[in-house]
Amino acid sequence: MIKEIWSDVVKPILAGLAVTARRLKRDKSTVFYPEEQREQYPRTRWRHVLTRYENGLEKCIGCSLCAGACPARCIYVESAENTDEERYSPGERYAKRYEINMLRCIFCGLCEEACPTGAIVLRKDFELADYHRDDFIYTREMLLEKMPVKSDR
Amino acid sequence: MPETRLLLKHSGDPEYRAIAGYMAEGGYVGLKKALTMERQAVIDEVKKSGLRGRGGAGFPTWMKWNSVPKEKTKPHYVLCNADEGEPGTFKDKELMENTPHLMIEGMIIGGYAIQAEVGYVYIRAEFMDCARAIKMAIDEAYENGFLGKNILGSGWDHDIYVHMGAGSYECGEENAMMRSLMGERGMPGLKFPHAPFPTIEGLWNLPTLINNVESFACVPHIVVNGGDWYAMIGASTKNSRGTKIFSVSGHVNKPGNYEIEFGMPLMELLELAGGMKGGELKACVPGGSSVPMINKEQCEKAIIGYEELVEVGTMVGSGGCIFLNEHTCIVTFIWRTTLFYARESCGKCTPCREGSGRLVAALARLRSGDDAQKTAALRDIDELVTVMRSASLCGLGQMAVSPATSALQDFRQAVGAPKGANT
Amino acid sequence: MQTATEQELVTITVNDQEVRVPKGEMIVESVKRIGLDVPIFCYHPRMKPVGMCRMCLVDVGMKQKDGSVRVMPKPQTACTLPATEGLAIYTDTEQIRKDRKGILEFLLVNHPLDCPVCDRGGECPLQNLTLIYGPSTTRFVEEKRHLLKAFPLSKYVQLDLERCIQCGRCVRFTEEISGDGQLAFLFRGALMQPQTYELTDFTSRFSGNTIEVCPVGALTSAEYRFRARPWDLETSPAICTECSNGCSTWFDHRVGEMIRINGRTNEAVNEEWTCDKGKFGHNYLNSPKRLTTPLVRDGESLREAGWAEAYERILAVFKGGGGAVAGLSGGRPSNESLFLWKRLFTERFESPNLDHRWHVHLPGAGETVAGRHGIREVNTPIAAFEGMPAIFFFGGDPAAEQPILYLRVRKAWFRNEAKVIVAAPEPTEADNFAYCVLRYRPGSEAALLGGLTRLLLEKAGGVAGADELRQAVARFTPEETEVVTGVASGALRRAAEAMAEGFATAASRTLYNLPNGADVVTALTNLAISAKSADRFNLFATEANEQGALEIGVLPGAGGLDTRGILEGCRDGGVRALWLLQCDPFERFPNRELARQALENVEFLLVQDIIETESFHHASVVLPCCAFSEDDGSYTNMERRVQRVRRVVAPKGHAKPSWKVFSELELRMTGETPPFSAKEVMGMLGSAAPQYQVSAYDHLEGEGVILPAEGGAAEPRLALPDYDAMEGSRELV
Amino acid sequence: MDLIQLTEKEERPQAPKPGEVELRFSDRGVKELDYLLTHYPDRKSAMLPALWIAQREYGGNLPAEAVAEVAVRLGRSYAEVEGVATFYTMYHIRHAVGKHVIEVCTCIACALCGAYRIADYLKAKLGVDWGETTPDGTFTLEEVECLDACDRAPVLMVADEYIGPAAEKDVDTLIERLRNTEEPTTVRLADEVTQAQLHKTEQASAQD
Repeated sequence: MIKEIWSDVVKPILAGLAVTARRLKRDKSTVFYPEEQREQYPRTRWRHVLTRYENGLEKCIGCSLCAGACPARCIYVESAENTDEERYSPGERYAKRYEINMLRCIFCGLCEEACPTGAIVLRKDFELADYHRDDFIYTREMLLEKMPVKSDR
Repeated sequence: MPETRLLLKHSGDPEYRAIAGYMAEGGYVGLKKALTMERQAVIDEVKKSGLRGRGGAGFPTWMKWNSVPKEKTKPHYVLCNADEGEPGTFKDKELMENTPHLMIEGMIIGGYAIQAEVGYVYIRAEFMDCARAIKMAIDEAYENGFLGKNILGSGWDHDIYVHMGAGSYECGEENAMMRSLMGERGMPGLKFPHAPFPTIEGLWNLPTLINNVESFACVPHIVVNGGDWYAMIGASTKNSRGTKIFSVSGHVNKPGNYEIEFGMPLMELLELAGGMKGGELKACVPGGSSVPMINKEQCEKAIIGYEELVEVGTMVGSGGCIFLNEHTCIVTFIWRTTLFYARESCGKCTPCREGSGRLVAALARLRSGDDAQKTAALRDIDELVTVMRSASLCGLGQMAVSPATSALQDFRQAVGAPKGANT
Repeated sequence: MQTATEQELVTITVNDQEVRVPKGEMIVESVKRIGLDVPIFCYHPRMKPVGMCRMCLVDVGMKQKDGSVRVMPKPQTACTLPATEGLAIYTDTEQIRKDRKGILEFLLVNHPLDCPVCDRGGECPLQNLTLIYGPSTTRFVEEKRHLLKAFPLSKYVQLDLERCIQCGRCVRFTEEISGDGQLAFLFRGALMQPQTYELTDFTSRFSGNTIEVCPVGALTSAEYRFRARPWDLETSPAICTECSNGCSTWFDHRVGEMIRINGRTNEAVNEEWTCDKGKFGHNYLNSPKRLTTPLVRDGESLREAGWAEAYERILAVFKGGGGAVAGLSGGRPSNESLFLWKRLFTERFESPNLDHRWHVHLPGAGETVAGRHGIREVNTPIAAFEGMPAIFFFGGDPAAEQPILYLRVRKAWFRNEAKVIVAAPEPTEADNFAYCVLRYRPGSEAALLGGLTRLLLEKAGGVAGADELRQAVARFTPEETEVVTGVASGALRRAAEAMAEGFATAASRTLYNLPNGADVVTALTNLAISAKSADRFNLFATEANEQGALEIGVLPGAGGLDTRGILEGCRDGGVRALWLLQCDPFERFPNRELARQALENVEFLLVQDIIETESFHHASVVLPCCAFSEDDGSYTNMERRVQRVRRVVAPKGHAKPSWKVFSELELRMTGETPPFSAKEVMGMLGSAAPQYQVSAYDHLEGEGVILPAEGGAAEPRLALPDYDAMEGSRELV
Repeated sequence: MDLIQLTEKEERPQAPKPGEVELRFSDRGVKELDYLLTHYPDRKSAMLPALWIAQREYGGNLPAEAVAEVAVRLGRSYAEVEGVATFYTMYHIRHAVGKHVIEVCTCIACALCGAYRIADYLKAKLGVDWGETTPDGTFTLEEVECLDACDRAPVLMVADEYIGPAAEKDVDTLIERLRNTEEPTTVRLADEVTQAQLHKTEQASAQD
C-alpha cells in the first residue's frame, strides 16, 4: 500500500518538482513590460508606416492597391496630382489622404504585399491602444515616416 | 540562253516613246484588234496565254479579269499598280519611261475587257520621269482617239488619269493603294475572306481591276499574236509562261533589266548581268527583298519559274534579283532589309508595327552583341518571326520576316559569328 | 435596334461544336453564342471592324464535302470574318495561344507599365488580357518609346500617347459615330498616334465616349483623373437628367459622392453613348452650394429651420389659397413629384395656376399640336429613326438640343443612307452628312415651311382639306422663297424631292421661343401632314421630364394663369404666393426684368431646389430636394419612354424627396394616409393619368416602357398659320 | 436650370472655324484642283493631289495652315487631312525643309554599293545630319528608302531628278549646281507632280 503511494503519488510529484527545480536555474522568460521590451521576431507585423525615399519624397503613389488588397476594407486612399511646385512623390500621383482604420485592421500584411513601390510596410510598433475610437483612424500624417535628417528638400 | 526581248525590245529607242514611233512598230494594233473582239474573247485570249501577275504574287491574270461582274450595273475601274517600291526592282520604271504606250495600250484593252470607264495609273511620286512619259502617252492617246469618247468608233468611252503617290512603300499593296487613291492613309483594308476581292468591291466599293505595269504591258502582245503564241514562250516550265523582266542589281558587273524567258537557270541570268563583281557568289535574293534568300548551292539549282523557284525555297516575286558576293555580311544585309520594312510599315496591325521594329533591334544585337546576346537574339528572332508571319494583316508584315528567316536557315553558322560590317 | 427581318441562318462549328448563326455575322460575335470569348482590342460591336490589333485570331477551316475540315494555313481575325456555311472555327489551338501571347508581347513592348498610377488600371482590357493570355516577363531590352504624356486634349480628355496601342477605336468613333472626325492617326509605323489637328482643343460634343472605348489608359478623363480606382467605386444604374434624351448611365460613387458617369447600354435610347454634358455635367451633385436643410426667412436673412416649421409657414400661406397662389416648375422633377405637386395644387390648394413651360409662346389647350391638328406631338421612338429613309431636322442644332437623337440619325445616314434634311439658321453639326442643308435667315421659318409645303402639296396631292392651305402657300414659289428666306430654290426642290416619299420630323419645343413660334409649329405640322407623315411628326421636349410634365398635365387649369400670367400676377399683386419647384425664373424666363419684378414683389416665395440659384435670395422659405441619384422615381423622356431612377446615394443633409414633401403636406391638410413610397405614387399616377398604367415599377426594368397612345388615331387636320416671314428677314436680302 | 457651363473660357488652342481659314491657293491652283476633282467620283479622293498643290502653293512645305486649307477645300476634317499628310514621306509636314531636299537612298542595293559612304560624305560636306537643314536654309538631307534605281546604286534624288551611281565628285557638282539654283526644287517637284496628273487640255486651261 505504502509502496503504491510512493510509486503512484509521491514519486511523480517529486519528479515534477524536480523539473520545476531544474527550471529555477534558468533565466525567467517574462519581462518587466513596459519598462523592459522584448526583441521582436524579424517578420513581426504591427503598425503600418508609409516610407520615404532617401531624398525625402514619399514612396506612396496613391494607387489604392493596398485598399483593394485589404480583406478588412480598412484602408482609404484619395490621391491627387503632383505639381512641380508641390511635389510629394516622384511620379505624377501621390496620396492626398491615406487612412487606416486600426480597429478593423487584422495585420495580415496583404497591403504590404500589394504595394508596387514598397511604400506601406508593417513595422514592429505594437502599442496601439487608445481611448477613443476616432483615434484609431490613422491618417497619412501619422503614418508617414519622419523626414530623413539629410534631405534635398 | 540569251535574253528574249519582248517588252523591252524597243526600250533603247527614243522614237518608240512617242506615239508615232510606237505605232510604226505595230503599236495600238492590239487595241484595234481587241475592239473588234467580244470582251469575253479578249479574256479567253489572256487565259490561253497563261499570263500570271508580274507584281509579286503570280496570280493568273485572266482570273482577275474574269471575276469582274459581266452584267454591268455600276461603274467599273481599272487601276494600274505603278507604285514600284520593292527594293531591288526597277523594271516598271524602265517600262514606263521607255515603252509608256505599251502599258497604256494594255490598260485600255483591260478596260475594254471588263467594261471600265475610268482607269487610274498610280505612280509613286519619286518616278517623275515615268509620270511625265505616261502623261505624254496618255495625251497622245487622247489625240489619236485611243482614249476619250467613242474609242475608234466602238461606242465605248474610256479615260485614264495619272494619280501620284507621295512616298509610301505600303501603297504598292493593292488594298492600300486603293485606300491611298481614295484619299486615305495608305493602309491595307480587309481582304478575302474578310471582304470581297477588289474585282467585286474595289475603289469606292465598285469592281476594280488591279494589275501591275508589266502585266498590262504583256497584254498587247498577247492580243496581237494570240494567247497560244505567248504560251509557247517559257513552255519548258510547269506553269510559267512568257517572259519576265528581272532587275539585276547588287554585286554584279552589269546591273540592269534583263528580260528572259521562263525556264532559264538563275546562274545564266547572272552571266547575262556580267557575272559577279568583287568576289564569289554568296547568296541571292531573286525576286525583290521580300522573297526568301537562297545560298549558292540553291542558286546553282534554281530554274526561273513560279513553281520552279518555290522548289528551291524562294519566289519569283517582282523580279528584283540581288546578288551578294562573298564579302557581304549577311546579318548586316538582313538588318538593312528589315530596317526598310520597319520604316515602311504602315502601322495598322500590331505584329508588323511593333514586331518589325523589334526585329531590327534584335538583328542589331545579333550584329554587334557578344555571344550570350547573340544566342538570346537568335532565340528572340525565332519567336518573333513566327508571330509576325502568322498574325500580320498584309503581305508587308508577313514578308518582312522572310529575309531574316531564310538567311538564318541558310547561314546560321555564319550568322552566329558574323564578320564585321563591310557596307 | 435592327428591324426584325428574316435572316438567313448558317451552321458553323466552333471548337467542333455546331452553332446556327445569322449569315454574315462576325465570328467574334458568333462564338459568344456558345459562351466562348475571343480576346479583342480594336473590335467594337458598334463600329466597322478593321482587324488592326490581331488579338482575335482564330484558326479557320472549311468543311469539305467529305466531312473533313481543311484548315487555312494562317489564322484569321475573328472580328472581320463573316460567318458562312460550313466554317469551322478553332479558338484555342497551340498556335493561337502562341500568337496571342506574341501579340500581347508586342503591345507591351512600348506600353509603359505604370498601371498603379493609370486611371484605367483595374478595368483595363490590356491588363486583363495580359493576365489571361500574356507573357509574364519581357524579353526585350530596348528602351520604350517616349511620346506625349498626360496631355490635356480638352478640358475633359487627357491623352497619354505612350500608353496608346493604336487600336483606332477613338479615331473610328469620331469618324463613324460622332462624325466630327476630330481625332485621326498621325504618322505611320511605330510612330502612329491618334491626335487632334495640331493638338488643338478636342471640342467634340461626344468626346467623353472616346475615353470609354479606349482599351487602355491612353485617353482618360481629366475630371476623374486620380480621383479613385475602379475597386474603390460602387456603381449603380441611373438615368441622365441633363436633357430630354434620358440616356442610361452608370453612376459611380464613393462614400456618397458622385465620382463619374459612364454610358450604360440601352439599345432603345443611347445604345451605349453619352454626350459630354451628360458625362461631365454632373458636378453640381457635389457642389458646396447644394441645399441641405430647410431655410426660413427671418427679416433680412434666411436661417436654418426644421421641416415642421417650414411646413407650418407654407401651409399658412398656401392652404386654401385658391387663385392667389401659384406654382412654377422646371422640367427636372420626377413623374412622381410632379404628379403629387399637381394634386397638391389643384385639389388641396384649389389653385389652377400651375405651369412648367418657359417659352415665349405658351399655347393654350386649343393651340397645341394636338389641339389644332389632332395628332400627337411625339410619335417616333429614338430607335425608329434608324430605319427612316428621310429625316427633317428643323430649327436648331440637333447635336446640341438632342445629342443622342443626333447620333441615331447620323447612324441612320451612315448605315442605312437615310437622307437627312437640315433646316437651321446657323451652321449645325448635322450639315456635314446632310443630304441637303437649308440655311434660312432667322425670322423666315414660316416662309421656308410654306415654300416646302407648296412643293410637297404639288407632289403628294390628295390630302384632305388642302385647298385652303394650297392657296395660303401659293405665293411661296421656290424662287419667291429664295428671296424671302435666302435658301436657294434648287436646294429647296432637292429637299422637297427627298421628303416627298414621307419623312420623319425632328424639331424641338424651343421653336416656341421664336417670336412667331406658334405659327411656325403649325406650319411645320402642316408640312408633315402634306407629305402624309403626320405619324412621324415629332416636336420634342428638351428637358429631362418636360414630356412627363406635359403628360401629367402640369399646366394651367380652367381659368388658371400660365407662366407669364403667374409672373405678372406676382408683380401686380394678383398672386400672393409663388412656389418654384426646381426652376429659376431668372435663368429660364425670356424676360428677365419681369422675373425680377415678380420675385421681388411676391409676398411669399417658396424655393424648392437642389442648389442655390438666383431666386434663392428672394425666398421666404427654402426647401432642399434630392437629385435624381438620391431619390426613387421615374422620368418620361422625349420619346415618352418612362425609365426608373433609384436612390443610389443618400440625400445631402436633411434633404427629402420632393414627392415625400408633398405627401407630408397633404397629410397635414387632410389626415389621409399618405403614400409611403415612390412606387405607390406611381400606382396613383396610373389611375389619374391612364397612360401611366403601363409604367408600374415592375415593368420598368431594362429599357423602360413607352407610354401608349391615348385614344384612337384621329384624322390629322390642317390649319392655317401666318406664313409671312418676320419683319426684317426680307430686308436682309 | 442649366447647371453646366460648357462654354467656359478655354485656354486650349482652338482649331479655326471652316469659315475663318485663310484660303491662299492661287487661281491656277484652284483651277487645277477643280480639274483634279473631276477625275474622281468623290471629293475625298483628290486628297493627295490637293496636298501636292498645297505643297507647291505654300513654298515646298505643308504648314498647319496648308492642311487646314486643303481640309476646307475638300470638306474633310482637319485631323483627317493631317493624318493623311503625315502618312506619306514626301509631304513636308511637321518638319520644314530647306530649298533643296537631297534624298539619299540607303536601302539594300544602294547600301551594298556604298550609299552610307556617300551619305557620310554629304553629311560632312553640308555639316548636317539626317533630317536636318543647313543653317542658311538651302539644303535638307534626308534618308529615303528604296528609290528603285538599284541599277544605278548608290542613288540620290533631288526633286524629280535621280543622280546615280553617285560618287564623291558627282555630289560636289550637284551641290554646286543646286547652290546656283534660285527656284526651290521642292516647289518644282510639287509642281511637276501636279502637272503629271493633269491632261494636256486641263493643263492649258489652268494656266490661262
